Amino acid sequence: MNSGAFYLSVGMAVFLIGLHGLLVLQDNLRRVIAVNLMGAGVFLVLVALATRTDPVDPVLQALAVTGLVVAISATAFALRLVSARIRHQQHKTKPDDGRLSSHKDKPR
Amino acid sequence: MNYALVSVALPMITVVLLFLVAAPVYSRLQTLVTGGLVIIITVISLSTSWLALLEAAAQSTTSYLAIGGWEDGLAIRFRLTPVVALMLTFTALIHLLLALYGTFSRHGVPKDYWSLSCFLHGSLAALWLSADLFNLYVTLELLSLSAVALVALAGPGAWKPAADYLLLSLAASLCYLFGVALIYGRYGLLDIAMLTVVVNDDLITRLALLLMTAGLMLKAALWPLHLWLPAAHASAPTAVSALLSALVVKAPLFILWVLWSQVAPPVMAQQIGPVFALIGILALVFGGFSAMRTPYLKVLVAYSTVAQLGYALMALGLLLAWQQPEMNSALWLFVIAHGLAKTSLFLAAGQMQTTLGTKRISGLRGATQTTPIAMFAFAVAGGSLIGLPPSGGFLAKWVLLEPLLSQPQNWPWVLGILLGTLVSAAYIFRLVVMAFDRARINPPDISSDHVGQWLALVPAVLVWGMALAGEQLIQLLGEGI
Amino acid sequence: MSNLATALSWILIAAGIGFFLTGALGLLRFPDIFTRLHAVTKTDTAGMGLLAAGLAIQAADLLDTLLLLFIWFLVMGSTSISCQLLARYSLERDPIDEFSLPNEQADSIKTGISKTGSKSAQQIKPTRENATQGRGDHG
Amino acid sequence: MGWVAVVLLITAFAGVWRTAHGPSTADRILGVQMLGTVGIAFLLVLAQWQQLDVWRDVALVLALLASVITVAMVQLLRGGRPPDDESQEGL
Amino acid sequence: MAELVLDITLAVLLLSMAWGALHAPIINNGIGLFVAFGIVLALTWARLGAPDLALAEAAIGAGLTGVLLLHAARAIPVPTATTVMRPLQMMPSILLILLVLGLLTVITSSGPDSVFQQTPPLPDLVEERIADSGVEHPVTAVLMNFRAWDTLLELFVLLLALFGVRQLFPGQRVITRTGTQLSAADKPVKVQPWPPLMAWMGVLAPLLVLTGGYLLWHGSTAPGGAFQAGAILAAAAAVLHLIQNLPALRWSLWPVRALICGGALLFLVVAISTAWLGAGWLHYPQPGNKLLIVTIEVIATLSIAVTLALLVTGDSDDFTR
Repeated sequence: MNSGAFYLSVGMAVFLIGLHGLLVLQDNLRRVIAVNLMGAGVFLVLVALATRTDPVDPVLQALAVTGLVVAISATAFALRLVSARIRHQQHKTKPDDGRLSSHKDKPR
Repeated sequence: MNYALVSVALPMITVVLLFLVAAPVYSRLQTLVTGGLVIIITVISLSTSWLALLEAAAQSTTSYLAIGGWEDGLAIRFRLTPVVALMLTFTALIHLLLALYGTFSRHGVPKDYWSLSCFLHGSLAALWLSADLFNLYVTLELLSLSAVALVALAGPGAWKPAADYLLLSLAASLCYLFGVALIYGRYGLLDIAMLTVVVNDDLITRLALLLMTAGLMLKAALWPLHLWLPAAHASAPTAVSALLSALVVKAPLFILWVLWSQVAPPVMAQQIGPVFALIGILALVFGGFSAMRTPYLKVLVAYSTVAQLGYALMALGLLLAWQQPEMNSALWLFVIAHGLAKTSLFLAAGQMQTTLGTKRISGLRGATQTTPIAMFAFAVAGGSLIGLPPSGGFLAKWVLLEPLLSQPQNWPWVLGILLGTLVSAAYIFRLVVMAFDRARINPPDISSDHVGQWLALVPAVLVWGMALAGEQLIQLLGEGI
Repeated sequence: MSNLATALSWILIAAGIGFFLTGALGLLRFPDIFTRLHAVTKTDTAGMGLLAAGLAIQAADLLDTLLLLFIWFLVMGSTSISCQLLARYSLERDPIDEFSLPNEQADSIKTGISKTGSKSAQQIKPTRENATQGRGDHG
Repeated sequence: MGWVAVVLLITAFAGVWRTAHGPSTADRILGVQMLGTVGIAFLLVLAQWQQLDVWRDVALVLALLASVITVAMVQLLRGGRPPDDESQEGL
Repeated sequence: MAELVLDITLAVLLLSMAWGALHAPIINNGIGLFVAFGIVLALTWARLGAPDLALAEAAIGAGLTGVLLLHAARAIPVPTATTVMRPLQMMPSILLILLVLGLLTVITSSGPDSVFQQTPPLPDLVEERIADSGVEHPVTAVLMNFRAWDTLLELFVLLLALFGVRQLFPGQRVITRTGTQLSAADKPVKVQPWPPLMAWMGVLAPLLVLTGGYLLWHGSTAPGGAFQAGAILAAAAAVLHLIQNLPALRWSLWPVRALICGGALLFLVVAISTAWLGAGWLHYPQPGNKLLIVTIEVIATLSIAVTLALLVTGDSDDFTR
C-alpha cells in the first residue's frame, strides 16, 4: 500500500466522520464543523489522487485550492448565520422562531 | 454562442455595478431606478438567450466553446444545446417577471434582493452552459449560496431554515465533489462530452455516480430528501420563494439529467431508471398528501413543489429506463410548466397573505371577493399543476402518457400518474373551495394591490399559452441532449 | 561538511527534540494553567532554537539560515507574548486564591489586574468566580 | 531525519490532549499554540529531510498565523462577550 | 520505515481530532480541536507534496477559521456540556463508519480498475502547454489560465458570501419588530487591548503584509499566489481590526466596496473584452498574457484580503453604518 492509497482512505474516513456527525448531531455549530470535515476529507481524496503522477498533478491541486476557497466562504457565511440566529434567540422578546404562528399575523 | 455569453455576463456585471453604487437606504425612487435597471438587463438577457435558442435550434450539432482556447480536456468548455438555450431563456423570463413584480408591486422586495437575484441569474446561466464536472460544482455552490442569502432576506425568522438549508446544501455539494474526485481518479477527465466516450461500467464509476446522485437529489429536494424545502421556501420573501421553486431546484435536476443520460453508460442508466420513476411516484403521492394536510398557504405551495418534482423525476426515470429521447421533451416541458405555474402560485399566495393578513389557508375564506385576481391566478396556475387541458402542465403530462398508454405492461405507471393528479387536484380544489366560501368572509387588512395581483396572473397565462407553441417545443426538446 | 559539524548539528537537534518532549510532558502533567504556560513557553522557545540551530548547520545556504533564524525569532516572540496574554486572561477570569500565596505576591497580582482597567474590585471573589468557572468550563 | 519528524508529531499528541480536555479556555489556546509550534518545527525538519525550500515558506506562514490566532483568540475572548452573558456569569 | 510511521501518526492525529471536534462534550473543546485539526491538515498537505494547499491551509485553517469559530462560539452564553453520545453508544457508529470505509477502500483502491492503476492525461498536457500560459508554476497556470473560469466564479462566491453576511445585520432595513434589538446585541463590546499585544501586533502586521506580498510575487514561479497572499493579508487586517488599529472597513465607503469587488470586476471585464475584441472568452492575448495574469492576481489579492477580513471580523457597524 503506497502512501497515496493510504491517504485516500484517511480522506474517506474523515469524510465519513463528517457525514456521520452531520446526520447525528443537533447543534448547528457542530454541524458546521461536520460539513467542514467532509470538505477536508474530499480535499484529502483529491490530493491523495494527485500523488499518482510525478511531479504531483497540478490540476487536482488547483481544484483543491478552488474548493478550499469556496469552502471557507461558505463556512464563514454559515457560521455568521448560525451565531446570528443564536444571538437572535437570546435577545428576542417575542417568540418568533421562524414557524408560522397560528394567530392572525402579518407576513413581512 | 456569443449571444449565450452575453446572457451570462450581463447579470454578473450588474451584480458588481449594483454593489458599487449601493445606497444605504432605498427610497421609492431608488427602488424604481434599480428595478428599472434590472428589468432592462433581464430584457436584454432574455432577447439574447432567445437568439441563442434560435441559433441552437438551427444547427444540427452541439456547439462548444473551449474557454481560453486551450485543448479539450485542459480547458473548461461551454456547451450550447437547445435544452441549454431554452433554460437560459426560461431563467431570464422568470427573473424578468419577478423584477417587474419587485418594482411595481406595492409590497416590493427587500433592498438587497436586486443584487442577489442577479447573482442567482448569473450562476444559473453559468450552470446551464457549463460542460465540466468541477465547474458545475462551483456554479452549484454559487447557486446555493445565493439562494440561502435570498432566504435570509426575510429577516431573523427565516434564519433557522436558511441555516438548515445552507448546511444540507453544502453537504450535498461535497458529496457531489467526492463523486467528481472519483471520476477524475478513474478517468482523469472532467469534461462531460469527453467522459461520454470513455466511461465504462465498473464499481468506481457506480460509486461516483451514486454519490453525485445522492448530493444532487438532496439539493433538488427530491423525495425523500426534501425535508428542508418546505421550511426554506415558505419562510422566504414572496418573490424569493418563486425564484427558488421555479429555478433553483431545477439546476441539480439538470445536472442529474446530464449525468445519467450523457455520462453514465446506458446499462447503468437502464438500471437506475425504474428506481427514479418509482421515487417520482412516491414523491407525487407523499408530497401531495403533505400539501393536503398542511394548514399554511405557503407551505402548501412548497409541498406542491416536492410533489411536482416527482413528475420530472419520473420522466427522467422513464427516459433512462427506455432510452427514449422523446421523454426529454416531457421532462423539460414539466420543468418549464411547473416553473411558470409555481411563480404564479407563490406571487398570488404572497398577495393574498399580505392583503388578508394571515398565513393560514383557513384565512382565505372569501378570497374570491377580497382578492379576486390573485385567487384567479392561483386557480389558473393550479389548473396547470393538475394538468387540465390545454395548459402547459397538460402538454407535458400528455407527452409522458402517450408512450405509457400505448403498451399495456406500462399501465401501472399510468396509475401512479393518475394518483398524483388526483392528489394535486385535491389540494388545489381544497383551497379554491375555501376561497369561494362567501358566507364567512375574512375581511382584508389593507386594500388590495392590483398591480401585484395582475403581475401574479401573467405567468399563469403564459403557462396556458405554452400549448400554442407545443408542437415546436416538443420538436425542439425531443432531440435529446 | 565536516564530521564535527554534522555531529554538532545532530546533538543540537536531539537536544531540541528533548525540550519539545519535556514541554509536552509539562503540558500534560502540570496541575494548573500557570505552570503549564510556564512549561510550554520555555521549552518551546528553547527547543525551537536548538532545532533551528541544528538545521541551520546542515543547511548550506546563508539565506536558509537567515530564514531559520527569523522563524525562531517569530516563534519566540509569539510564544512569549501569548504566554503573557494567556496568563493575564486567566488571572482576569479566575484569580489565584489570595490565601494560597504570600501577601506581597497576591497584592501585586491584584493591583496588576486593576491597572489593566476593565475590571472592578468586586470581581476578585474566589468562591463565586470558581463556581462560575466550573459551570463555564468544566461543564 | 524522518524519525525526528515522527517524534515531533508524537509530542503533538500532548497539545491535542490539552486542547480536547481543557479545562479552561486558556488551556485550550495553549494546546493549539503548542501544536502550532510543533507544526513549524515539523515543517522545518521536512524541508531539510526532503531538501525542499518551499516547506520553510510554509513554516514561515504558519509561524505568522499561529501567533496571529493566539492574539486574536485572547482579544476576542476578552472583548467579545455580549452584555447579557456577562451579567449571567457575574463578570 | 520512518515514512510509514509518520503517515500512521498523522492519520491517527487527523482522525482522532476529527472525531473529537465533533463529539467533544463541550463545544469549545470541539472548536479548539477543529482549529488544531487545521494545523495538522496543513502538515498533511506538506507530507503529500502539495505546497500551494499547505500555504492556503496554514493561512485559513490555522488562522481565519479559528477566529470565525470563536466569533460563533461567543454567541453561546454558557458553554454547556451537551454530551451527544456515550462511548458505548458510539461503538455502532464507529463500526458502521469502518465498514463503509472498508467498502469504499476496496472499491477505489483494489482490482484492475483501481484509481492507482490509472494515469491521468491532464498533467502531461499541462506540462506541454505551460510555456504558452504566461506563468511557470503549474498550479498557478491551471488556476489563472487553463481553468480561469473556475477562479472567476470563485471570486464571485467570495463576494456572495459577504453579501449573505450583510443580510444578517438588518440594521437599516425596514424589517421585523426585533430587528433593532438584534443589531444592538450583536455589537461586540470593544475592550482596549493590552500594551504587549499592541506592541507585538506592531511588529507582526508589517511582517504579514511583507509575507503576503512575497507569496504573491513568488506565485508565478513557485507555490503561492493570489489566494494564499490574500488570506494572509486578510489575517493581518482582521487582527488589526480586532485591536482597533485599522480604520474601520465600512461597507458604506466606496473605496472599500471598490476594493472588495475589484478582483471580480477586473476578471469579468477581461473575460468580456477578450470575447468581444480578442480570440474568445478568457483567451488572453499571447504576448502580454503574463502581465495580464499578474495584474489580475494583484487586484484579486486585495479583493480577497478585504473580503475575507470583513467576512471574519465585520460587525454591525461595518455593514450598516
